[in-house]
Amino acid sequence: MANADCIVIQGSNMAECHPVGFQWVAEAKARGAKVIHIDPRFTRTSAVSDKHIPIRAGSDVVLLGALINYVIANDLWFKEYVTAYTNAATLVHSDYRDAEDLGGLFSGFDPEKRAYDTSSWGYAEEGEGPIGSPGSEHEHGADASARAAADTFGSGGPPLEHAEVQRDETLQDPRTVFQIVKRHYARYTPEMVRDMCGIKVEDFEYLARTITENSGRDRTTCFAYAVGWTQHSLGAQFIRAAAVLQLLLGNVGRPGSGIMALRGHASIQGSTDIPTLFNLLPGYLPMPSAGRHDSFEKYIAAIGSKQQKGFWADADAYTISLLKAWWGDAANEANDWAYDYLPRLTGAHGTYETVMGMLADEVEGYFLLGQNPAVGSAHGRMQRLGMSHLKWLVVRDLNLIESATWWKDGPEIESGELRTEDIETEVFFLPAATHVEKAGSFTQTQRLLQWRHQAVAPPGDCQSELQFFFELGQRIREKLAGSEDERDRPLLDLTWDYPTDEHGDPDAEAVLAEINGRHLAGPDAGKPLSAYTELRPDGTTAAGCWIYTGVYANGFNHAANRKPGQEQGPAAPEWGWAWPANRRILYNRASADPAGKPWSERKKYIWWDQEQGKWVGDDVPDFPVDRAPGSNPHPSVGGPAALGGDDPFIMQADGKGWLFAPKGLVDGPLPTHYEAQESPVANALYPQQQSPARLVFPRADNLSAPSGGASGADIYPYVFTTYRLTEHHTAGGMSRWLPYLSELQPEMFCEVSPELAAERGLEPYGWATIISPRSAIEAKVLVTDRMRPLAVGGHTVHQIGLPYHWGVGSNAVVSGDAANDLLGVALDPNVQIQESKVASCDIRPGRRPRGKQLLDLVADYQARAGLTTETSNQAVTDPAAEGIEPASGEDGRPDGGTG
Amino acid sequence: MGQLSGPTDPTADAHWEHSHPRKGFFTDTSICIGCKACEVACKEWNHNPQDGDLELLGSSYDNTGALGASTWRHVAFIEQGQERIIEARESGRALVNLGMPRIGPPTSEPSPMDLAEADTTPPDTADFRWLMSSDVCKHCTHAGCLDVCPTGALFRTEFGTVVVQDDVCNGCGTCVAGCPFGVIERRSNGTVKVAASREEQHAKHPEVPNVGVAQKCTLCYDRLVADETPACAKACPTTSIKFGDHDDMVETARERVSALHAQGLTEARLYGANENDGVGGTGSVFLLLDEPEVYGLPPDPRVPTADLPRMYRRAGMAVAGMAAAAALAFLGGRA
Amino acid sequence: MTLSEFDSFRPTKPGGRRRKDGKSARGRRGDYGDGSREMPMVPEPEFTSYYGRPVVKPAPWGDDVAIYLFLGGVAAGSALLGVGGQLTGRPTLRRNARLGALAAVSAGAVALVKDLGRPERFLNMLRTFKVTSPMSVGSWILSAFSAGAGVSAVAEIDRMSGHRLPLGPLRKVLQAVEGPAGVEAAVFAGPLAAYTAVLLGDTATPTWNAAHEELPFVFVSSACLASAGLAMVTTPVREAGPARNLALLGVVGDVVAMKVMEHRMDPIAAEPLRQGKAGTLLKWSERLAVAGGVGTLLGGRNRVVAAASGLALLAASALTRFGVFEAGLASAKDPRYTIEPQKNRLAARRAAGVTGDAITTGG
Amino acid sequence: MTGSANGSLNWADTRNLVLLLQAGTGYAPEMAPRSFLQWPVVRQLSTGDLLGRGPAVTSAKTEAIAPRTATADRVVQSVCPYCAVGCGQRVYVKDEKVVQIEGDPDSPISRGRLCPKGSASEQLVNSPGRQTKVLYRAPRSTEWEHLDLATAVEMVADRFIETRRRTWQQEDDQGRLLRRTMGIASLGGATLDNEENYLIKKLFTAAGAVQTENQARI
Repeated sequence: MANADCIVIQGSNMAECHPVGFQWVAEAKARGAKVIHIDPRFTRTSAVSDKHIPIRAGSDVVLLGALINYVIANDLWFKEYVTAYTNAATLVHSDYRDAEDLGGLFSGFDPEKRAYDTSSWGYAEEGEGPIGSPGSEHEHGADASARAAADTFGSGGPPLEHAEVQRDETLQDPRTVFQIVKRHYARYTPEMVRDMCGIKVEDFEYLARTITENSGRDRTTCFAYAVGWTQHSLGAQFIRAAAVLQLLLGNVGRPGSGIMALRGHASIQGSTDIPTLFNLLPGYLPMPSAGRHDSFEKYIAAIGSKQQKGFWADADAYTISLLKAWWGDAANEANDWAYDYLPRLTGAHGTYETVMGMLADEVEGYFLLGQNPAVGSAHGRMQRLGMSHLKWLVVRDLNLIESATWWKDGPEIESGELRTEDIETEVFFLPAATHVEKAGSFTQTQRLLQWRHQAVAPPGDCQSELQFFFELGQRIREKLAGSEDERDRPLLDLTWDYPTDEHGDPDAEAVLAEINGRHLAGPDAGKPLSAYTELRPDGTTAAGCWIYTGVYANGFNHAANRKPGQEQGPAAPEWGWAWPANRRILYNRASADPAGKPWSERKKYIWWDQEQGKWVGDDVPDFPVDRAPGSNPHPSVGGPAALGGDDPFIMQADGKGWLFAPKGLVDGPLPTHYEAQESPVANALYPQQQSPARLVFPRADNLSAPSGGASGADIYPYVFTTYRLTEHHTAGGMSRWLPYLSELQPEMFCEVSPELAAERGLEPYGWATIISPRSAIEAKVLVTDRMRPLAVGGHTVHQIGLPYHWGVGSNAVVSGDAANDLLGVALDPNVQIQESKVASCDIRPGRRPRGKQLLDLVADYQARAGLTTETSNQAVTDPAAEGIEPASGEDGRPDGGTG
Repeated sequence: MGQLSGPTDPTADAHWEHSHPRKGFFTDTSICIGCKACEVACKEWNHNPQDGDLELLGSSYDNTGALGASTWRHVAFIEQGQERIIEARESGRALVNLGMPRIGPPTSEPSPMDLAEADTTPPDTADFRWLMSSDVCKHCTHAGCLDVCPTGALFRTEFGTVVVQDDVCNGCGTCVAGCPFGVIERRSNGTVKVAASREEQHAKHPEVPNVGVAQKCTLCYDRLVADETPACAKACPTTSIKFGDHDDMVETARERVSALHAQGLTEARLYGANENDGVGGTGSVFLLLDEPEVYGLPPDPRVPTADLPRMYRRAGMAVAGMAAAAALAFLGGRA
Repeated sequence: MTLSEFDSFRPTKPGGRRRKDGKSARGRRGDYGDGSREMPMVPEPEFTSYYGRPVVKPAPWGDDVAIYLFLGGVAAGSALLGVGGQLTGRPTLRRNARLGALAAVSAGAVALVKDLGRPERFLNMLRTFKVTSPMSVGSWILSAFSAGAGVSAVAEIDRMSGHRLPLGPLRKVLQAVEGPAGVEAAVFAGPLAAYTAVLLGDTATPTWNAAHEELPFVFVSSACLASAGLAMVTTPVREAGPARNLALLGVVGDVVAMKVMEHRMDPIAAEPLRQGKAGTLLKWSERLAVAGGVGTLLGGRNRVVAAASGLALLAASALTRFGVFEAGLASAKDPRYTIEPQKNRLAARRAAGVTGDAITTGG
Repeated sequence: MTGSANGSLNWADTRNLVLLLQAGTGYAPEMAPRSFLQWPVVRQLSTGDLLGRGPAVTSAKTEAIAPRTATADRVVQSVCPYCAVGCGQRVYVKDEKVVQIEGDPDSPISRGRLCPKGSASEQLVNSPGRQTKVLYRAPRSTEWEHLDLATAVEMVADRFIETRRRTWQQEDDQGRLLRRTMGIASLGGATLDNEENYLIKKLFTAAGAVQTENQARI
């Protein structure tokens, strides 16, 4: 980011949530870069930015779409970059219908399934059908849309049967991606931005001018985002919109460009690379699903066909190496490398579905490992009530967080919904070791693995998770030792023999070595692998996580590299180790023009060295190092070998950056603006109000507020958004127990504009109660000009800011009501993330009622708004206008064609 | 013998034999992001107890309040509308047109930049701004606290900083009144009692060290001795707090403020960089974006000891008057 | 906000309330420095501060220090009366004055030590002799004075108890040194009375600092009238002539000095002297002083009237000390008394063309 | 009278007089262990610091001052546990106890700097509020009770196996292999090490517990 000429921070409050990372934005600003912060609130980031643009929470796609429209309409897009490196010229199949045609829907929407059959979005092919996904020749519409559901995909590159696409280099054919994008965003005008986002036209002009002036050959713009974008029912599309804009401006793969994901936790990147997530295996391989991956061959084909370009074609090598790492000799060619030892998914089993499973008494045991759902997850009340249905709960944390003490002093005890004596749940609190009491590696937000050495032994009964789970695994295997039951085979055949030190703590480096992988046969059997290209699909290699292969190359721990930054170049390759292959900027082949020369001297990064016949530069090239720029292998070769000289996006099935995503997303190939699950404003762009494919849970304990001017919307007239403060950390488990941090921000508060305060009679630094369809909380009132009422959709929209660090409990230094209690559960269909950045509420002065009256207050509001389980949960807002007749099957919906 | 006011080298005034360049801070509030890392790093390094009442103070994001015995760094937050910004820009422009305080040998600086003709139309004046500034002890050239301290607990270190020796101070408190910036304070055991119900689970809350003793920022004297950067300056994410030799800090401050003026941001001004001010210039130099009192800083501080000779003379006259009155009382007639 | 079941009974806090010493939680001066529009308060025109919080810190002294100021004055004056009685042959006046001096100075010293943050380290006061520290100079004056007053008073006590004190050979030394000790105490009496004024003057507390020109005269006069008052109470009229004279001189000095002080001080910094608790204290101290003076002048010869006047004068002196003490603390707690006088003084210098001496500079 | 450098006073003969005086009065406040010549008033003269501002008034403790980073037994390089920037940290240890955690100047990411949370890492480790004992709450009980660690892990293992057996699903209604249990779930991982996440995912997947989730989802 330090090399950027313009930095747009949107969907993030970087100076507060990533303060030390913000030094690089300050560095860029000191060199003259423009910093623009787009956020509903004026925050500490805005205080040091050149410009703060207040935006209505949830309307980001309108702004980004308008920027895309501005760039195309004014011919400011980076022509050579876009034609060579993106799929702008690729033709899309004729079956495809855009949102412009179907009132906000794309072709292939099935109202019953509330999901799309994405086959109509495929590329055009020599023949007449679209290029489908491999292994999907004879599938019906219903299966296709089920298959499209997110849980079938690892988040790696979506597969295509092959990469022989039709292209129109002149970009004139109406079926080219470029023309489709142009037509899709034609109605996203500055006036639309003014009406939907509440952003003045001159502010939009300033933003558009600043971005476009700082893009092109000589200058780059960088976007930075965090959960401000992801925590929406349309979250994935927000990021996609920025990706489309940045691709059009040529701002990907170059120094000071790209879209910087500012992730929230010390190793949240690590916990998706080696995922404690239901839908992934290490290295973004998908968890097998019943009905889709019933055999090993089907599983491998679903990930990537051998004919598609890019490294996903070698998915078999990665999977087999993983299975060998886990089950050693028990995984052999005969039993499909123990593929059937893997459990199967039957749909989405995200944390919110799991909590609903608890409420239905389907879940008996729950482990909380350094997470505080009673305060951190959306719909806190549902989380706590869910846990009261458990048989046993194991909480491993540093402090007695609210998720461990809800049965004693939680809000439901106070409101009388739960009685401690009636709660059956057995609770184990096992103290955990802090980051200095255990060795291990974190993966930070730039994919950099950094090793932590153990400074001191853990005190008292504290244990690291490594030691606890190693011991738990040993005890379980001992108890099942004699079992002949076939279901216990995977546990008994597991490779679980790690060397331990005198305290019984397993050696973390041994685990890292297993993750890195090693040769199993051949001359250097037993030696660590040094690159994922060495993985073989014949069982001669084992690797716990293929993208991490190389971290333990030559037998020593690169994550522990500590060559001081001052003694290295800016990329600092010898500090820690970045996956994959220690590359620091991904897709950096794009920092050179199709002929291999840098776009400009100022933005030089990777270029083709003719004499040496390889790519050289400041970073590890993210490209086959000897692949000449001009080379153009025939696509049918498949795999990495099929990557042309001008295919920088080596993980995409066609080697190109995707403006239009034929596969991989379930709610639309192009970002399209839909209102949030709860919004006081009607969608002015399309009849379709909310995202049709969003996941909703129509339940009595998960009601939603009426939106878009429907009756009852005035009962919850205001928009609220939740966010972090720099002094606290997420649900407070690591900050509200520390006196030094607690005294910096001691009390829960809400931020309101003076106009709203006047309208509702809120007294500065007095108390206020905020009521949502799920719950009501109290907070001190900060009346400030930093919150602005916005003129949106013809009326004034007030926004309320709520930090979410506080929780009700008696153990922390400071406690308070949890903002997440107000949130309902409405999820983004691609990744199942909840919508916590925008919802509707009401606010009134004074403290909240105690005890039973609290429930009455919430119920009274629900009644007055006339809420039912159907409110705001419809999939299609206006079937007639959107070409969807539920009964008949005319053209709008290809019913069951091979499509 | 050491001066009581006016520009001087405080270390030499205190007759330190081995020469260290005077150390100091330069706090550039224009790039402060108000993260309070300095407050926490300082408290953690010096083991200062938590001293808040754990309640919102009603001053935007500042719940620390002010500098004190257990708070040696305090980040101030001020939210301002457009009219206030324009006023600050005007008062800043007036300051600049007063010209640089040109006393002593002409430095290599260019002649004072005459802003009259330079284009100082500000960029699009923001209609709102949020000032943040990390306040700290000023380590004055002429330190009111140091001069009035009767026990020699406060002393001038070889680095030109002012430090309290907590093993000597008997808590007389005269330094608290002596500081024109209201920095130093006597520590009471004002720590909030930890919630009673938590007593049984953990160790008793650690007792408050150095109760009754005057406490303030030591510019990390113990770290300077080992040639390390003070904790707050090391932690500051945007180097809003810069640490180094005092002269370099003043130089950096001057360059920074003229750079801002060149951009039309005439509200920027320096605080404590002028060695001819009431305290002989300060060891911690600040770049502010508004009048000092908006940040809670005195507009024209003056070390009280500067007038001490005059006070002694007046007291002498009073003593003479008293003696005369007593004599007169005895010699006079039998009233 | 720790959530407890009693929270609902706790009324929402009306406004700023004092937190711990020195940091008032929130004073709403209505300034628009903090951006949030204050509903009811009309913002004062040009005065801005940081949320109404103090700029300087009040001295952390309790009433013990005010008591010391008073007792110091009494001791000083009594020592002078003592040496006067010694030289002009007034044995009763001498004895009472010397005993009064020792009693006052001992009680004063105890009050001082009690007010220290770390009383057990009181001897550190004599760790250095710093001429820039009125407290240091004062400590040495107090020690020297106490030595002399102590010796002369012990001699008196020895005589009163008929030489029964277990002095043995030292008695002769005592009697020899008694006279010079009395004189030595008297020499340090003046400085003892005046140094406390410099102690208050040499601070950043607005009212004390602004009054540093005249405060010594107020304190010295107050010392005279207090000690004279004590003498008039303890000593029969016959020998109390000088005390009466001293009382009159003290009253005149006190009243005049107060008036001159309030007149020549910066008008804003002088406000606390006329407002609030300090204002009442000082008003009453002036009335009592005048009453005591008149009582001494007219009925000084009558034993009862003299004693009454003496008490009035003692009270007057105490009230003066407490009044000045309270005014100073009040002036430190309100930022206006620090900011506005300094802004005026800065503007005045600017107007007079002096531009090189401000702490805030453009470059 | 400006005395020359410390100690080169030519009053050698006065020294024993001074010692005699000191012994006599027995008066020696805080500098009891040091000679009478260390009395600041004397040093004001000997060092020429007449106003008693610097070398004249330093106490023994001040002159021996040293930072605990210099007196630590060892320094360990680590990474901050809070957000995903991954700032480098240096952990100073003395007598097997963490005495200081501050930024690591060598880190090219953070260059020795930390945010308020990172700076509070030492308190995160040493805070009195931290829980270091195993606690157990029996069903329907209103209070915690203590439990030793080995018993607790044993009880968890038993419940794990028992729940797994009770909620096992071998196949779905169409006879397709499932091989899983929906009775066990886990939440958490973003604050844990890669190695810990690896063992958790490996163990739970082998046991068939597919509902493992973490903060990346919320």
